[in-house]
Amino acid sequence: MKLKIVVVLTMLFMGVWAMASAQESLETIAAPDSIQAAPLPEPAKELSAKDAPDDHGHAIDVTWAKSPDDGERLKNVIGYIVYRAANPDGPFEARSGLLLGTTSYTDAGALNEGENDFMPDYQDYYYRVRAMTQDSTVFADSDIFGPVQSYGQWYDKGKTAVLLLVAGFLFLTIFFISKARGGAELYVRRLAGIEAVDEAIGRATEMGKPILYVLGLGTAADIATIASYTILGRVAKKVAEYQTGLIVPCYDPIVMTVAQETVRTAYLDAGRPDAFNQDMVYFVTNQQFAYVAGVNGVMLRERPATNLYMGKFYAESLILAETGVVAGSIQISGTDEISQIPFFVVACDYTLIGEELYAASAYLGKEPLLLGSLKAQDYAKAGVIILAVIGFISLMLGYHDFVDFFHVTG
Amino acid sequence: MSNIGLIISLIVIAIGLLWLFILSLRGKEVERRIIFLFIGLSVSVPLLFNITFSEKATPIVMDVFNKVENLPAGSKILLSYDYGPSMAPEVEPMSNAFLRHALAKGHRVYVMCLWATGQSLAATAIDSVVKKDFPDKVYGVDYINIGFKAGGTGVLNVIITDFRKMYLTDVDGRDLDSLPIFNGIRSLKDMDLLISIGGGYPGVKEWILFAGSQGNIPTAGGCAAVSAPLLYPYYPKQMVGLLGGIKGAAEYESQLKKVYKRFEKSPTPGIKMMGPQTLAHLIVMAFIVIGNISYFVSKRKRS
Amino acid sequence: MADSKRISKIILAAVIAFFLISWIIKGLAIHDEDSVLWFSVRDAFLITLAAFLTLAIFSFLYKDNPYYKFAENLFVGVSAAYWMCVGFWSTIIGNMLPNLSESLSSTFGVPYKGFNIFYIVPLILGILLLMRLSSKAGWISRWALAWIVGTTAGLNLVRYLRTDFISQVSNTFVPLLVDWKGFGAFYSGLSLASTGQFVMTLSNWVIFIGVFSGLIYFFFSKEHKGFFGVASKVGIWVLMITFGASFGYTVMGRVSLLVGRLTYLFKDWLGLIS
Amino acid sequence: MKRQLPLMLVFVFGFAMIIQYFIPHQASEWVNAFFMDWMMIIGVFALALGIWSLTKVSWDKVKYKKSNWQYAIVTLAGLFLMIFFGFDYFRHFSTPVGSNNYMYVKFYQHIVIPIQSTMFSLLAFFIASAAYRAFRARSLLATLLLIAALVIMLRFNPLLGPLQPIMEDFSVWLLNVPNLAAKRAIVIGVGLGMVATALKVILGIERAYLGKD
Repeated sequence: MKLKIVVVLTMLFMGVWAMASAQESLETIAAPDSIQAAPLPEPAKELSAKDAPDDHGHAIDVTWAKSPDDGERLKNVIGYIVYRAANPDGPFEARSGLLLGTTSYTDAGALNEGENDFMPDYQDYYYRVRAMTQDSTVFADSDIFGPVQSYGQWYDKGKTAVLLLVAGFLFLTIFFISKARGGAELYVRRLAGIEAVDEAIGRATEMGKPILYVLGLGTAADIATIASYTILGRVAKKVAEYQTGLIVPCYDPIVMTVAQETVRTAYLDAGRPDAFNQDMVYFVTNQQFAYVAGVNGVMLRERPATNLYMGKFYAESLILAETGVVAGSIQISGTDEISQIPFFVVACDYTLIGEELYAASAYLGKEPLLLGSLKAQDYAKAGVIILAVIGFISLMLGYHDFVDFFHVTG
Repeated sequence: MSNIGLIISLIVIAIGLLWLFILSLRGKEVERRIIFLFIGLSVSVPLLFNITFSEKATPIVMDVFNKVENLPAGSKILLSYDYGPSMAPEVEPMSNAFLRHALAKGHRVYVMCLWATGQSLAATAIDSVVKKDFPDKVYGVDYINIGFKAGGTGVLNVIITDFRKMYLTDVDGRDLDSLPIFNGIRSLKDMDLLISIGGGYPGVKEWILFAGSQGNIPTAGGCAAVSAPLLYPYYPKQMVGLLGGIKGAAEYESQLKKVYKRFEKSPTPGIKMMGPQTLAHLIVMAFIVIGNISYFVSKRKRS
Repeated sequence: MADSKRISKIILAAVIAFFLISWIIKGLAIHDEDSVLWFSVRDAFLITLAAFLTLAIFSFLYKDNPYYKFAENLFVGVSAAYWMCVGFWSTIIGNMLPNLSESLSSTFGVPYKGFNIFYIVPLILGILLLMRLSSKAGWISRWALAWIVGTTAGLNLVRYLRTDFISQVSNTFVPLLVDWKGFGAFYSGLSLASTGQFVMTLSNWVIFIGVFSGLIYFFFSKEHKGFFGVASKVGIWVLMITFGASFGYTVMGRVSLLVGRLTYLFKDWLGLIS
Repeated sequence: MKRQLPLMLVFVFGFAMIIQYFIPHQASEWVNAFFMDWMMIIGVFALALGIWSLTKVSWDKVKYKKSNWQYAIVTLAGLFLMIFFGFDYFRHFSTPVGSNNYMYVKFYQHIVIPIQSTMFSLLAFFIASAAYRAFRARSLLATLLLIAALVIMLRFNPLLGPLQPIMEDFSVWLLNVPNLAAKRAIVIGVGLGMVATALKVILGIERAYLGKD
């Protein structure tokens, strides 16, 4: 009996003491040594949950308002844990770790049945948030929210900016192409690197030496490689007309297949299908530096008059270009790989920088259809500049919605 | 003996450059193979003869050093190995230097990793540094390796309130509570300094944002040269200091050598790597100058 | 002619002798009482082989020569086969087979995942691609190519827009006056610290003008005259400064690579440094 | 059939992939995952074509005794030895998927890796020779290139003394600010070029790669 009284009294005393010390300052509470039983905090309020928007389903966004004791009053709430159950009566299981400094959480589960933590769509869930204190046995549960279901969406609203851009650009391209089809004259400024291509083919013909065309390390999935095919097509056609040799060593086997088809077409167009030989376009290996070693060998032994590097290049760019200098070839390069442009600029005679690579095919073809798309690109760039100015002004005026619109999620 | 070799090779390089310089004054071009030869020499001579340049620590490195130095002995320092083998040559010298400095100063060192690949690297580093230079330090008392836990920033979110929610044992499966070094350690907030080594994701930036700033704990970092520019904006407000690339490592190592005589003989891979770097940079710059001279001389000759 | 042939033969003999001796010395150096003789011989051979190949590639810096040609051709052959094997084991056996055939899966010891009809498609497309080898039915392979080109074009069109394009555009929206509190505060707080107001504001202006003039430089349908001429000139200046800076910055990384290689030669092979 | 069907396939699949991007639904992710898988598998079939091409070109060299034909034998030997080791599986049914053949691994470690890293390290030499040749104050543009490179390289120079920290700060600024602006301009341009090229391919305006007959 006596013992019980002592215990109760001690606990009471400790409770009062803890409350008093809790109100002193945050530091005392946060101190790791404070293991006294803290008073019960108020639970989190205004709990709500809804399907996570713009996703593949299997996730629910949970939000709540801070407990009054979080940062104010008792100042003993340090974080929250989100609990979920399939029934309002439970059992509830913890879905998050201890969440600090936030009042929202996305409860996401696995997508497929049979996986760990599978969270089926179109099923009722009930949520509860537990406000935690320094002492893990002292906490307060919020009211239960539910039922709520998760499901996947068919349109991602966060990507509207991309959709608008694609649609706008598609419209611009089609508009200028149809204008060009109608016979409108479209001006295009000269690009030294592209004019040099014609000269270089002529030079190779005079010297009776072949032309080396390197498609780079891009795979068939790189658009730079697609742009390079079209340039290869134009070059191959001229080569076929002039009856010069062409060597195309390839890094990616799919790229090789497409390049073979491209060169064959070009020879057909030039009216010289007999001169086409499948082995002009051949596979070396798909290991970066082994490929470089092979191409270096070709440069020094076949001594091509002109080397064209068009497509995606990585660290090997400088090895190729410097070996080409040693071999005494004229070199024209083009890549959209920003880190490699400096090396090409330094070591090659002409370099197509970034977008110029994509413009090159239109230039070489001089087809109105292709020139139309260049015009569309210019208008889009003008649009970007205008957007940047609007963005700057709206930031000055403190209007952030405009800028936020361009922060694409997902 | 090696000194004579070193002096001879440096004289050869210097005379060679001088000769090329004189040739360039006559408008002559240097053959590319001669350039290659000089580059080869500029890298192999420092490697063979162990040339080192005295590195003076820049403020951003000095701040890290002073922080470690000025903490009272017995402070708790957490070292996170957030890198893999490909980044290791650049950042491993840093983690070794930190480890040496902290243990020499008598701090307690807690090692962990946010990268799975860091775990074995950390284990070998501890073996090679601690066992050799600090045979008297006791595992579990002076230092500990708690290893890797998956989750990246999620791990940080948890251990900032409670280590034991993530880590129950050390890397070898020993109960944390049985190891004296973890007595009274509840969370990251009990640490006196956090150091993350590695510039990838998760790395220094995440430590700053999710641990250092969150819990108001001093945070320092070491990273590869490529990622250093991205981290400068956090200095000095949110980051104590930063070791950027092999140069940062070399600066720290030389400062360490200056203050602690006992490390005079310790390996300094950072400083060692800087020898070839500095010499090669000088050679490249010298050739740029020579190229310009011969260009202008021959241009004047023509006109 | 005959002379140069004799000289190259002598060189060949010298090279072979040199590396044989190196092999023997290396073998003696790494062999001790506890190790099996055959293992020491083998390991010494592999280290010497790697050193020979390293030097053969370096010899290319002098000029093209038979040793480089040998290393180059060996490298091409071995690496092509290497990736072929990796692709076969990891993709065909590891990925396709478990979705098609139970008996074949068990033959190769991979867990069978159940028949999935969708894995017939790549098999068919792959076979269509192989039709290229036939001169008559080669055109059929274009169907597979068309699928690849179409899919990748569509895939990359939007993904590139999102990851690079839009994020770069939105990051260009920077305040041109950082923490602006009037001219008085600006002058009194003027400092060259990298996080100071002056440097931040200046940096944002440089970024804005740099992006703007860079974009003007890439205009194709406007002649570079007048305003466009000036802007595109500024654009190419900024581009050139950037290229120079990137070039200078890369020297460090490249020297590190050479240090790594020479360390192999001096340390692992010759044992000159510890 | 030879030309119309491929063009249609490009159009249909191109647009399908664009639309797929905007659908977050699980079904759309599922399609994407399958397509990526297929691409990998087709890639291996293509690799067989590549090996065929390499073998044929090398074999022709040997057969017609073209210049340097002896080295083509080295290529073929390396190729087939490595393939033999790589498919050695059939004699050792106990190994797990992938090739763990001892010789296969050793060939990779002692032939491929050393040559690869040596080729990579050649860059240290080439970067010097390129700098010597190209960094000359020929024109305003070349001078800008030269000065920027020198400023960045100088940050390493212990001879600079007290100037070194300033040089370092300046080079960091150069890398962070003008560098960022120029890269941004390039990336934006490249983005538009890519979209234009991809659209041209999808719409069938650009069709050089599809052959003609």
